Amino acid sequence: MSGVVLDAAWVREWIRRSAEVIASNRAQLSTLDRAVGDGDHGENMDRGFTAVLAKVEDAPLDATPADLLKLVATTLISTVGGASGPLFGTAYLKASGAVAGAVELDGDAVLAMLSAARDGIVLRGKADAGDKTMVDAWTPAVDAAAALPSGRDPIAVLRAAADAAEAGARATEPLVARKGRASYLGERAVGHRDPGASSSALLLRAAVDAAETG
Amino acid sequence: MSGVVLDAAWVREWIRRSAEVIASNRAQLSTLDRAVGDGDHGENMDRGFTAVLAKVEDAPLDATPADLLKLVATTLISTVGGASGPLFGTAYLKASGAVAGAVELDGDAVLAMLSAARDGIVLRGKADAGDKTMVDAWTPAVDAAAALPSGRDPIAVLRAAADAAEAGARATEPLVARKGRASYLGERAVGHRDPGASSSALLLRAAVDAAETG
Amino acid sequence: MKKLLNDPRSVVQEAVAGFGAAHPGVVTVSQDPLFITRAEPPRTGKVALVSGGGSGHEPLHGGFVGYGMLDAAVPGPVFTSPTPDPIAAATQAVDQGAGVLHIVKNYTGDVLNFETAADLADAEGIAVRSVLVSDDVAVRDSLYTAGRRGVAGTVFVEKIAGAAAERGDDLDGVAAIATRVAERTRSMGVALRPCIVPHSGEPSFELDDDEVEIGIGIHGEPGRERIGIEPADRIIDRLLGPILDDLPFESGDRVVALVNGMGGTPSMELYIAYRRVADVLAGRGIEVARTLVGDYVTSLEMQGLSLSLLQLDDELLELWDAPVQTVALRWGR
Amino acid sequence: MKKLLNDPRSVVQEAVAGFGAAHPGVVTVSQDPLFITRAEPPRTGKVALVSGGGSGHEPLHGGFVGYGMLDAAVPGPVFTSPTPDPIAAATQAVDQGAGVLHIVKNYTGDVLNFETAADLADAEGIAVRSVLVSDDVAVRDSLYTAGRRGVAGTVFVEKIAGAAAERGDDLDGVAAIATRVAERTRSMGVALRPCIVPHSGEPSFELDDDEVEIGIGIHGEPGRERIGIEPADRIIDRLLGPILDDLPFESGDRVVALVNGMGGTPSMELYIAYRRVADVLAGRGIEVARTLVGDYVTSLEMQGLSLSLLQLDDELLELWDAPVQTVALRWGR
Ligand SMILES: Nc1ncnc2c1ncn2[C@@H]1O[C@H](COP(=O)(O)OP(=O)(O)O)[C@@H](O)[C@H]1O
Ligand SMILES: Nc1ncnc2c1ncn2[C@@H]1O[C@H](COP(=O)(O)OP(=O)(O)O)[C@@H](O)[C@H]1O
Ligand SMILES: [Mg+2]
Ligand SMILES: [Mg+2]
Ligand SMILES: [Mg+2]
Ligand SMILES: [Mg+2]
Repeated sequence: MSGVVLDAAWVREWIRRSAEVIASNRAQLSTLDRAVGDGDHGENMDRGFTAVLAKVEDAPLDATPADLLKLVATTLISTVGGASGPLFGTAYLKASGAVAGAVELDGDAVLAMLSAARDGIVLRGKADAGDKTMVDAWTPAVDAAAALPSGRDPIAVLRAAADAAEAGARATEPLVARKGRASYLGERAVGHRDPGASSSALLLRAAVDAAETG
Repeated sequence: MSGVVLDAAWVREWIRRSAEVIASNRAQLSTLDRAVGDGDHGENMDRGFTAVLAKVEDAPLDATPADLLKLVATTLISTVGGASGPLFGTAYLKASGAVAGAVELDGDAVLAMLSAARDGIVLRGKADAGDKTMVDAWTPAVDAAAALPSGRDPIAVLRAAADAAEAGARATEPLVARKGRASYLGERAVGHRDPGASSSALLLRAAVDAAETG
Repeated sequence: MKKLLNDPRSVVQEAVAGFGAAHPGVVTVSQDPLFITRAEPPRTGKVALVSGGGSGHEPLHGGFVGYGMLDAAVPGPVFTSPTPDPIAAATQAVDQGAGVLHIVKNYTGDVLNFETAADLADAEGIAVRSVLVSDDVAVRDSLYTAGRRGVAGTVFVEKIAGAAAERGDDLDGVAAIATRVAERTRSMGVALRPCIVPHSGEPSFELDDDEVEIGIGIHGEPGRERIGIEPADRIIDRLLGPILDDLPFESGDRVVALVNGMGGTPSMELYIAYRRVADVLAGRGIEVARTLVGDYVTSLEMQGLSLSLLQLDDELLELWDAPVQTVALRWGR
Repeated sequence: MKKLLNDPRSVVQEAVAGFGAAHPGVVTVSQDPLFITRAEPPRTGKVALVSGGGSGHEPLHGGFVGYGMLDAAVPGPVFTSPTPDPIAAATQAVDQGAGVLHIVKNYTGDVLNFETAADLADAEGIAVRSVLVSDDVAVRDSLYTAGRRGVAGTVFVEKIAGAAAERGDDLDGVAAIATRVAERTRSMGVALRPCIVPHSGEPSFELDDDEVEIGIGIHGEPGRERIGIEPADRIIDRLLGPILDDLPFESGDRVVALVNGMGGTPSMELYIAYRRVADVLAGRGIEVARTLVGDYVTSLEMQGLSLSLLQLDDELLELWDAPVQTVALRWGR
């Protein structure tokens, strides 16, 4: 039994750190995307999170985690474009729905949130695990988090998720892609890491960092 | 008094050697033209002399020097294009006119031929000496040939002309151009040798070589 | 990177503003949200056509807005699908009460963003149908992939669907014609030199001085395979073969042939390519009824080209020949 | 060098053959001697217009053959004037008894070869007049030089003289209109990347990665000066300033503005440039009555653009707006 809970301040800090880590990995994410896609993933995400940051700074002080996550969702949807915009947008939208009304999030709530995000991505993008997409970060993340004993500390949930997402992103390297632009390449995608899986891992790591310092 | 004369066989040999020397300097002439013009002078001249060679090989055995020179003229006019085509074409046309009817050419006849060629170029192109054009090879060539004592050996005439043309071509380097494409460059043409003056010097050297072995 | 621009972040806004200023008789630009509509509104009751996608493919789509073709184009950031908001706004702006057809190139991003836009428009009571263009035979189609890309054949769909709408077909009719064109169109491309996306400043892929990339997309995506440079006729054969075999196109077919420059290809090379296309098709007994040669669906300054063939029937040819008055395609008016 | 071609020596022949095959409704190609004429002969008694010059500037001139513009175009080798024979043959082929106007870009080679061709045509009893186009303000004009180059402004001369001929003006009248257009046209260009001539395989000049060449010609000639890359608006100002000052263009003038791509420039950059042109001209009280943005007079795959302005009067505007039906310019028909 742990008493640690995460609140709206954590969500704000998560968003701030997300924007930061995306900005500082902008070039690298685009380089990954140049190898298997069209070279804009870093740019797309950075445009989105820069907008998100501005929106969140103006959000009402009493905004709940769900309010903030919804703001992230709509802002990403209306600023990112490309494949990742609607996918991450849906992820945050579903995450918001999963914690509707809650002011404090315990480990189960965080797991529900991550799980809903993953389901949203799969719903919109119809990718299976192993298709070499962001799903290959999110699915192991959710699975690892779910494998922890019930009543778990939310930070531990996030940490398990982030670790698994990072491993999942790395594990996309040997895969042939079956969704997204990388699927056009056939065998030539082998050896390259999926950009969306990589940015997903960065976002989950930012969630851990925000929780640990928050 | 020298008894040496040049005949139609010399003209044929001159043409063969011209075609050869132009072909082997094709790239270099175009490189000169790239610096101050449009980079095609070697290509233009090579296209022309390749055609000339074919025509001359088919020319009747009894063709006079004037006949052969006229064939060169019309072939250059109808195959070279650009600025150099009409200019060299006119040069050979006027050269042909200067030796009309002659079967053997003494030193005076060769001088008349060179002089007519130069005049033809000036007539069509309206360039003065020092304008950084082929005239800067032809005018010193004619002047040097004319400076020899009367009754001179035709080979000596050609040699004087070729030497002076080479010096003249080199002397175009420091000039600002006032005719042709190089004139667009203003001061930036300084330091570059004129391509048409260079090819002119090659043609006159070929005339000497043809006479010496012929 | 060397480009004629002011700020990499505002290239699309500035270019679209310039486009509107240059062609006030044909198009009108809405800056925020960013979309392009016809300067002269069509007759009321006409089905409206909206397309869009990442920028960098000009004249697609803005150059095809006008009489007989699109009602609106929605330019996204360079090589990135626009978001749903401007698509929905454009859809609403051009709806004449007869519904709107979305013409969508088959990329995950375009499909998802147009889907959401259609939902938003639907919520406003606008009937929206979508047609996907997926003409690129370089990509192996399969139920288990994102499917084929939409490339230069999009021009065929926009032109002919536009003519059907102008003729007075209803939304289902226009969608059916658009689908028919999409189903009968096949394309494939080659790149000699990659393009450079303004915001990254990096070439979209690397090619050695003696290599070409066969099966290239229009976003600087790498292609199907990289081979040593060959004579033009051989390279054209490598593109035409898969196109002809795929539909397949057969002796007796009539086609529209499009030799499409990728943006940085000299016109001369496009015509050298067309010469081969004409020869090969004649040899196969395929009649080229109409031809387009030029830059229609580009990839910034990429050097290379794509070939597209549309298998015609009498109705499609009639609609192809119908008047069109856009910035990039114009005849009969 | 990487180009889509078969044999560097036959690029022009192959490209022109492909051009003829692609546009049988508009042009007819004579292969030997090589020239391009209209597919539909004009009404008898019309003054005929012939232009030509080195190849590599497509769509100039072949793309401007057709109703309302040229009667024939004579393509020379790449960047090299055609010889007199095909010019004379084309002149003879299109003469309708009312005489022929030669539209000649001011280069020594073009001038000399067209001169000889005119002499040959004259010997056949054909009346020939010539007009020189020399619109490039990058070159300082002087009695003691070859004079200014003819560049993209040639399109203005060909379009408007073509309309005058179509209207029924006699040879002197058409020549006078062509001269008026040439006198009121000014142009200047910039290159970001040189072109590569097929037969040499070498770039026509060298530019560092952060340099641009101001005052470039259309033959890969180096320009007036080389400067470090600057924002697009600054570069446009460097071109527009000399153009405006030269004629000069003044407040109250109406102009046609042409932003001409050199062959390898993305459309986006041309429109970013036009945006600035429109702003600057508006600021000076100069009205842009008509605009062209695109590749009209190119230099193979050179990256860069030129600006051209034509000072209009009512008659020139009317002739500009008159119908034209060519491969590269088409309206009103
Ligand atoms: N169908 C899909 N399902 C899940 N993720 C996808 C799908 N298609 C693409 N993606 C993800 O989107 C990422 C690319 O995003 P981005 O580059 O921003 O968009 P675009 O591909 O439109 O340029 C890929 O790396 C992949 O992770
Ligand atoms: N007006 C002129 N008078 C004499 N020679 C000229 C004149 N204009 C150009 N030339 C010569 O022509 C040469 C260029 O020939 P070439 O490159 O074949 O033709 P183009 O300039 O048409 O490409 C120049 O180097 C110069 O010597
Ligand atoms: Mg991408
Ligand atoms: Mg030259
Ligand atoms: Mg993208
Ligand atoms: Mg030349």
